[in-house]
Amino acid sequence: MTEISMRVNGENRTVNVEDYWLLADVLREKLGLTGTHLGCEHGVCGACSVMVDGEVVRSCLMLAVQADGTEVTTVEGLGDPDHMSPVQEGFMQEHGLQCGFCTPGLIVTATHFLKENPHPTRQEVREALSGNICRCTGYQHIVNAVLRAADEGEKKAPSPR
Amino acid sequence: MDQIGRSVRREEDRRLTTGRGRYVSDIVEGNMVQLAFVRSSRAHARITGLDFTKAQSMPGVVGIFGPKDMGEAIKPLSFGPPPESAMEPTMPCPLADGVVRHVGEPVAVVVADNRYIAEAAADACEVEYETLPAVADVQEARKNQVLVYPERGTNVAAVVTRKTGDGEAALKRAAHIVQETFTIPRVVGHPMEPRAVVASFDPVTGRLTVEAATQGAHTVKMGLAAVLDLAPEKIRVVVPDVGGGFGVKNRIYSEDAVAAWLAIRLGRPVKWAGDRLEEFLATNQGRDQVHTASLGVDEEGRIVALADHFLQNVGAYTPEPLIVPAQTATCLPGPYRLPNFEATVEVVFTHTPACAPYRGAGQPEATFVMERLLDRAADAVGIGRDEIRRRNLVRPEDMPYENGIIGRDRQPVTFREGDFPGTLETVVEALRVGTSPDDGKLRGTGIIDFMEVSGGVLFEICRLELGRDGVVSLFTGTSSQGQGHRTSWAQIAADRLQVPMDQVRVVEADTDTVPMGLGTFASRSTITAGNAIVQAVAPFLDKCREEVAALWEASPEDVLWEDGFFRLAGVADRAMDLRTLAVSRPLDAPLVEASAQFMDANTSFGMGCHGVRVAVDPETFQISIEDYVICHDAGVRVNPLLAEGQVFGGTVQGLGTAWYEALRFDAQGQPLNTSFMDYLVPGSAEMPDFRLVKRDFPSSSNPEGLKGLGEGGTTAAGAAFASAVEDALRPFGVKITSLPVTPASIFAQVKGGVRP
Amino acid sequence: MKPLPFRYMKPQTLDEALEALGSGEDAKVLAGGQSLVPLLNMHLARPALLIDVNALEGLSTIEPSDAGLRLGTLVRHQTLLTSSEVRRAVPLLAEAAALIGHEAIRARGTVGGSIAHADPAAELPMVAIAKRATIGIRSASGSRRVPAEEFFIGYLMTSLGPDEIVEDVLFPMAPSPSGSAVEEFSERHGDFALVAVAAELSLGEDGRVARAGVAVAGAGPAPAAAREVEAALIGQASPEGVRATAKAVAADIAPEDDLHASASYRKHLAEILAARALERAWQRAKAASEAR
Amino acid sequence: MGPVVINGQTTLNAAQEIVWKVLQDPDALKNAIPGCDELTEIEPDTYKATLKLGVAAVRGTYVARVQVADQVAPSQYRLRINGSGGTGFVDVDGTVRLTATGSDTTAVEYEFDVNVGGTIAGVGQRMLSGVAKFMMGEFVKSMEKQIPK
Repeated sequence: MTEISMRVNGENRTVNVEDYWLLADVLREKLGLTGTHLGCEHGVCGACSVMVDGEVVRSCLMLAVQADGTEVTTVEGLGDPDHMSPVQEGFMQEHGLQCGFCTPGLIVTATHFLKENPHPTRQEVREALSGNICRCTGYQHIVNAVLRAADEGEKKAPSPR
Repeated sequence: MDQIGRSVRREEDRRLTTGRGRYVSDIVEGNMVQLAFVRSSRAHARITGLDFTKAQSMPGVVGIFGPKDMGEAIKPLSFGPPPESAMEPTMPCPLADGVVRHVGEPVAVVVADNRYIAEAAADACEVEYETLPAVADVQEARKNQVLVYPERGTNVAAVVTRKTGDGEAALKRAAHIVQETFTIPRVVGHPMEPRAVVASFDPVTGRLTVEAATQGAHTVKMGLAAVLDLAPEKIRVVVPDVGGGFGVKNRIYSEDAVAAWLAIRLGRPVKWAGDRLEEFLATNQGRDQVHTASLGVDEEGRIVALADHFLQNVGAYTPEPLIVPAQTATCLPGPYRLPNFEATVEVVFTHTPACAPYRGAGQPEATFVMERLLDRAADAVGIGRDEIRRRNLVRPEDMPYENGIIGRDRQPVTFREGDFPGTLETVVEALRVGTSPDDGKLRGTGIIDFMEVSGGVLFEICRLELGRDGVVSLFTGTSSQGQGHRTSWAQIAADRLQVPMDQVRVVEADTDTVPMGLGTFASRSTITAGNAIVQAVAPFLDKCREEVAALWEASPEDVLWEDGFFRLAGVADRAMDLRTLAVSRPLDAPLVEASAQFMDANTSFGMGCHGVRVAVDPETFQISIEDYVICHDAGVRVNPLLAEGQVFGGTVQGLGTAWYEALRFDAQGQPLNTSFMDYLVPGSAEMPDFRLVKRDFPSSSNPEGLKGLGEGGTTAAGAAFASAVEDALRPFGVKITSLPVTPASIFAQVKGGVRP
Repeated sequence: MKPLPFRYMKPQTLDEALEALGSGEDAKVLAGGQSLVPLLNMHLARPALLIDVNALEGLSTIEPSDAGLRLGTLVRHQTLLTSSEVRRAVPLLAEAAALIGHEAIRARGTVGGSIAHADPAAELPMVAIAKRATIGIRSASGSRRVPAEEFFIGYLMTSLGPDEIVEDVLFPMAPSPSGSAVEEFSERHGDFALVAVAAELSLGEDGRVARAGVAVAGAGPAPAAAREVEAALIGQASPEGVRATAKAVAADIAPEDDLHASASYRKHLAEILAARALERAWQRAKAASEAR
Repeated sequence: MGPVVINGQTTLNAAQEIVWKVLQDPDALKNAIPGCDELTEIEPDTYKATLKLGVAAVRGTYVARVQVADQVAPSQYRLRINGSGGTGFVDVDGTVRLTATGSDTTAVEYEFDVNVGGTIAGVGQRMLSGVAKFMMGEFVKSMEKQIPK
């Protein structure tokens, strides 16, 4: 057991972890942040994406002990049901999710992407999200959601229904 | 307040987008233990020894159990007979009883403080096998040299025939006969959330509570009652947020039974949260058919006859041996006028995981075969691929058109509404728009028709209950894995009750709330639950009317229901809405509730058309989709945005099978690509933006005109993609007869062929 | 899919790391973890000790010198993409890095990790071979440099000893004017390449190819140097001539049939991709030459 | 895809009788089988062994039964290795044939089927054939080294 301290979603958290536990499991099981999902546990599906020190990482490919001293942002830290972030709002408005299991990873990835590229094209969005597998939506509404968030709701998104 | 037809946003999205969902794997209960299964590494073997010594002593291990420990509970899993069951299901025992029949079959289970310890202990369990000969390929299995069940003497589990007109004999009268062998691969459903279950037992009440990631709460309840010999009323199954289903979560599985058994035995809450590898090995899979089919047409390309003989690999255990192949046989004729037809399917056991209904459940296979044959026939006759379809589609003037084949509702397949040729023209026109750059790539188009068979499978119950707060609770046995039922069901109820949507609370898939439910599968939920909701409204309002009458000391006949208000006939200022009624009732007044059971006796058929344009690199054979037009008759669209999501998502899942997905086995039954690195599923960069053209025809088969639409995209995509790629590759003479269509598979054909 | 228990250490100095690595315990080095952790999760790797080298000082540097561009073992893939130093000195690296997985992978994955893992389809080992890079290796008993071509010996197999660590990779700079290009074929965006080709050409005074480095990934148990192609390139002076040398690539590679592609398809792809990479490299070299 | 088939031949500079003896010798077997730390005879010509197999980071421990069978001295025998461990199993079955090509030279021909199952088969396909060939190469090289000069 090793004691680690992280700043998670703006709060200092100290927790004892086994050295071989993945960051994803520590977030989920020790810190109760179950918004981060495990879809494949081999770094392909992207459901477990979180931000560590501002970079998007797969939390299934990082040991929790490696996150000691870092700043971690999970989907819970981006907004809450009453104060959704533009990306979260975009997903809701554009029906960018169905079962919602891949959604937290996509929202984290998209949020980071829009910070780097605030005015992307559709294809740029598609490429930026290509490391996140969604099995339900067919991606089109997700792309709409990200573009809507990029434009904060108006111009590039498809016409309102 | 018209709610039906509005693209209402889903309330659950506030939770799901902010990480506040509650999936089974998120559930934590005090004193909870977690499971990991020891799974067979052999496809076929006798288990000659289990040694848990090393594993048992690991700190944090609570116990390790083999089949002998389960005693009476070691018997094949079961659940109610499926609607079309000419054959008994062949189900596994919760833990393999002496013999394993596919890689990944559970052999023993580890209970531990957490999943890390459980996995490490499972890894340390030693299983001694006597390896037996195995067979994985359906054509090999058909030879009966290696038997999955020696006592049966054959691997052929069943033979099913569908026939109309002169059947195969009529082929002789055709001017052109095209014949081909088609292969549809084994694919894995892969909802993003792997299967999971939490079971807990209350020794005081003797009740078992199970939270499961399932499509059918009652299915799991009845299955657990059977395997554990418990009275059904002692079991409650509740379904929290579920991360996708696609048909493969519509069963009871060994892990459910083991978790429930352990919860009772240990008296502690038990969680099993499966992982991706287990999803590859231990969740029912789909497709895996080989067809040899012939289509005969006359000089003008009009269909004379279709004959098909095909094999269905059902794996080693099969919950519903006939549903998929029977549906394929039924759907082969598609939306066409087809006077003579004969299909025979042999259902074959192999040493592979169960192959069972997966999104489309037989329809994508049928559509692929029929549409490929039509493409061939068009070439043989020398007419366009769209033209041959134009000449054969059922026309409005033919309706109701009965094609003579008995469908899953046990009635002849009957097309009652729609304008099939009109739908085709719409897509042909739409696809014509748009140009391609002159970049040396080969381009081709595919335009195919399909049918979406929806509903026609038994019943659902809807119960409406007026709460003290005025909120109407709506209970059904359906189960949402992303379809957004909470929103759609509330829309239907709010529409008919004339209340705002937030005055309806939908409670789905809790076996304590409705006596029975079939669950969500077969594109049936909107039709079956939707009609049940509407049918529950009238008796519910009648009850309310009686209550209002009592309050007003009037006769119920004088209480009218108008625009969301109860009014007293002839008294202008007497009005009361549901909320006022709820709070006005005396505390000791009986509950206001009403139920309706809607039996969906008639299948609804939605016709659609997909048009695709692809570009193929003539050197590498890399494929890209440049345009994709969809027209999909969805009947009455309760929520157009959610409906669109189902169509797009379904189509991409179909493109998965069309373009990438195939689970491969070696001759010994070892699966060879059980990771997302080697089993590819569609990603965002390659998938197209779909253009949806709407032409909807309310169903004549149910009162509300509803149709399902979750499977049509999956049904159509493979045929459309194959047609377009083949069209693009005409200079190479490539013939696409199997899926997936990969650059490597194209190269394999081109290698021996001629370059343009 | 959770890692089996192991001991973890995060040394602060290279000596400390090397000492642990040389202790005889079944140890693995953890850098970015993008290849190792999936193996841990699947129980395919079961080390007793994991040595996390991420805290080691001085291993994340990018140093240009006369000898070339020296990349510390901990330089992240994403840095290769964004560093102007890298783009200027070894544009091939920047172009190849853009093809590595997805941003979440590039943010963690390291140069040394990719080199030491030696996946035959990976981009950086291929570029190392095309560039005739040398791998700087350290152990408790000393250091050595190994040419990339001798370093990669088979599927995930390298000449790295169990007590050794990759310290840096030195990419020699091409004599100018030069041009380079990478071509990669994968079924989906971000996947490991089915086949990839990296090429760099330098032109002589006479405008002909004077020096060539070509390597192929995904077409054998290790990334391969395309020596036959390189030889054929010398003296070429036209895009057609450069393209035509790609035919020789078949002699340089030995792919096998696997789940994703047949050996013959891989050979076919190698030839097509080599032709495309060479033509682009040629055009860039030509442009560089004209700009002088 | 079936089993990985590995075959090859080599010529050793020793008389056939000597080669035969070495190839039958449990100590030589132990030294030659990759990752084999101990080999215990459990019945005649049958041994129990613990094998550490793999390359680089990919390694697993397998409890194995090693069997030498169907001996036709001094020219041919069958070698079977059935190993199983946490990540699956490895079954090797093949025949080694010796032919004297001179008084001090012997041709050794071998053909082995390697069957791998379990997780490693499902997630490690890309590497299996290469790794199997590599290990068989190691086996042969090690045997060669053990022939007395």
